[in-house]
Amino acid sequence: MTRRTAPRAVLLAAGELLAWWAALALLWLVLISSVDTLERIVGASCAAVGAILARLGRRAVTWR
Amino acid sequence: MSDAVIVVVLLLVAACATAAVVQRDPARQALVLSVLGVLLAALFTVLQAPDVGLSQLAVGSALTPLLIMLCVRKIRRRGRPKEDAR
Amino acid sequence: MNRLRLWLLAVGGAGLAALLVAACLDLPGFGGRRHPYGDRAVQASLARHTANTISSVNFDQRAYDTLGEMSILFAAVLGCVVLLRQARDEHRDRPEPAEVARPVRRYALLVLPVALVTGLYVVAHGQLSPGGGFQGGVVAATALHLLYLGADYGALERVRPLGVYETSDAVAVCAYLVLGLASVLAGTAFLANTLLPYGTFNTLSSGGTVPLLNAAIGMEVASAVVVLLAHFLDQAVEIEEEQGS
Amino acid sequence: MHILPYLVAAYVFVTGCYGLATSRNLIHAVGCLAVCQSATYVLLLAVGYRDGATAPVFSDIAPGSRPVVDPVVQALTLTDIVVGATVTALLLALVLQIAKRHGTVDPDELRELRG
Amino acid sequence: MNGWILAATVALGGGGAAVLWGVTTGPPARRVIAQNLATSAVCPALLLLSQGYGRPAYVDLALLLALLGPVGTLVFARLLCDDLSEEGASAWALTWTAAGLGAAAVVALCVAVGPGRAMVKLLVVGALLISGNVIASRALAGGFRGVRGG
Repeated sequence: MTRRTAPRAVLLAAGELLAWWAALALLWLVLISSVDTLERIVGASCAAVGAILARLGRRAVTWR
Repeated sequence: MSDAVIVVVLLLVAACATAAVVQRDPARQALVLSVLGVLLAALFTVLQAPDVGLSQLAVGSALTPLLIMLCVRKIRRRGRPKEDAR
Repeated sequence: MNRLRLWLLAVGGAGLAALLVAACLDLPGFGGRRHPYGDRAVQASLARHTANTISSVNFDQRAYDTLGEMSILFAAVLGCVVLLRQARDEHRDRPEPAEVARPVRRYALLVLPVALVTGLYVVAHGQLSPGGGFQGGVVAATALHLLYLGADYGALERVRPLGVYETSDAVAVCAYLVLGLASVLAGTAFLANTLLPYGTFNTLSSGGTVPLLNAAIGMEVASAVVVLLAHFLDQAVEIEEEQGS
Repeated sequence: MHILPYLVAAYVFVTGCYGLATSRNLIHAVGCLAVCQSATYVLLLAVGYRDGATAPVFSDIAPGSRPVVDPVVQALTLTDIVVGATVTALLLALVLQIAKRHGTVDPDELRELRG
Repeated sequence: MNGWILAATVALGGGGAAVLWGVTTGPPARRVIAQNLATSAVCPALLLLSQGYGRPAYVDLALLLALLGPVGTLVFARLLCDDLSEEGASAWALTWTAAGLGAAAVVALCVAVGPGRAMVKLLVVGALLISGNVIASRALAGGFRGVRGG
C-alpha cells in the first residue's frame, strides 16, 4: 500500500479526527464533577479512542 | 408517605414480571423483558442502589433483548427453508 | 399425563409459596436500622479513601469473590464460543448490505462514539461515582453494535477484528491475576489492597489498586460481550446450513 | 409496607417458576429464568434498604452527613446481573444447539424424540 | 417526600402502567411503540428522582437510559421488521407528546439546578433522550424497509 494519498484527503481525515476528539473531550469535561491533571489525561485518551472509532465507523458505513 | 414511590415501582415490577411469563411468544416476551429491565432499574434507583441500577440498565435494555431476538431470528430462519428467503 | 404434571406443579408451587411467605414474615423488617456488615464496609472503604463503597466491596474487600465471578463470566463466554462455532455441515453466506433509513444511520454513527466515551467514563469513575467495570464494559460493547443496528453486519465486521477482542479478554483476566499476585510478592495476601498509596479522597487516583482492578474488569467485560455477540450474530446472520442435510 | 418488598420478590420468583415449568418453547423458558433471577435481586436489595437513607457513594455528599444503605448486598447483586446475562447467553447457545440437532425447541417434543 | 419525588412517582406510575398495558396487548407494531415509550417515561422520572434525593450522581442512570433505551428499540425495529412492515408502526403524536414531557422535565430541573456543569449535563441527557426517541420512532415507521436477511 504505497499509494500516495492526496494532501487534501489527509487534511480532511485529520480535521475529522480532531473535531471528534474535541467534541468528545468536551463531553468528558461535562460528565466529570471535578477537574485535575490525571482526569484531563484520562479524558483526552478516552476521547482519542472514541474519535478513532468514530472515523472507522464512518468509513465502514459511508455517510449518505 | 415517602415510601409511596417504592410501592408504586414494586407493584409495576410484579405486574411486568407476570406479563413477561404469560407472553408465550419469545419475541413478544423479549419486548416485555426489556420493559422489565427498565422498571427494575427504576426500582433499584428508589431502593438507593444506583450502581445496581446502572448494571441492570446496561444489561436489560439492550443486551438481553438483542441476544434473545438473535436467537429467535436464527430459529425462524431454520424453520423456513431457503426458497422464501428471497 | 399433562394434567398430572400440572397438579404436581400446583401442589409444589403452593408449598413453595407458603414457605416463602413464612420466611418473609421472619425476615428483619424492610428499611430497618440494623446493618452491621454495611456499616463496617463503609468504615473500611472510607479508611482506604474509596468514595464509592460498592466498588470498594467489589474490588478491595471482596476482590477474591470478584475473581470467582470473573472466571464464571470467562467460562460462560468460552462455552458460548464452543457451542456456536461453525460446524462442518454449515457454510457462511455473505450478508447482503442493508438499506437503512438515512436518519437512523446518521443517529447510529453519531451516538456510537458518544456511547463509547460514556462507557469509558463509567469504567474510569467506578471508584468515585456510581458505575464500574461491569457496567461500563457492557455499555462500551453495546455501543460498538450500533454499527450493526444502524447499517449492516459487514460494517460491524470491518471495525471489529475478533481476534483482538479474544486476546484482550484473556489479557484482562491475566491482568487481574497479576495484580493479585503482585501484592503477594509485596509481602501481603493475594489481592490485598496494600500495593499502592491510597491517594486523595474523591480523585481519580484514590483507592489503591481499586481503579486498576476496575479497569481490568471493564476491559474483560467489554471484550467478553463483543465476542459473545459476535458469535450470536454470526449464527443469526451469516451461517447457513447445507441444503438437504 | 413492612414485608411488601419481600412478598413481591417471592411472588416474582414463584411466577417465574410457573412459567419455567409450563413453557412450550425453550427460548421462552430462558426468559422465565431471567425473571426468576430478578426476584433474587429484589430480595437482596430489599434486605439492604434502610429508611430515609441514601446510596453509600460519597462523590457528591460528605461522608457521615446522611445515613446510607447496605453496600454489601448491592455489590453482590451488581456483579451477578452482568454474570447472569452471560449465563443467559450460554443457555441460549445451548437452545440453538438443540434446535440444530433436533429441529425443535418444544420440550415436550424433545422428550418424545428421546423416547 | 418532596415535589420532585412526587412528580417522579406520577411519571413512573402513569407512564409505567400505560407502557405495561401497551406492551402486552394488541398487534406487534403497538407493542414496539409502547416499548419505546418506556424509555421516555422512565428517563425523566430518573432525572426527577436524582433531584428529589439531592444526589447529582444519580444523573448517570438517566444518561445511560437515554443512550441505551433507543438502542434497545432499534434492536426490535431491526429484528422484527418483517412483522412491522405490514402496518407501519407510526405514532408521531405520542412520540412528540413524550418528547415534550421529557423536555419540560429537563427545563424544570435546569431552572432548579442553575447554570453550571450539572446543567450542561442535564441538557446533554435531554438532547440524547429526545433525539433518541424521535429516531427510534422513525425506525419503527419503516426505517428498516430495505433490510433483507441481514
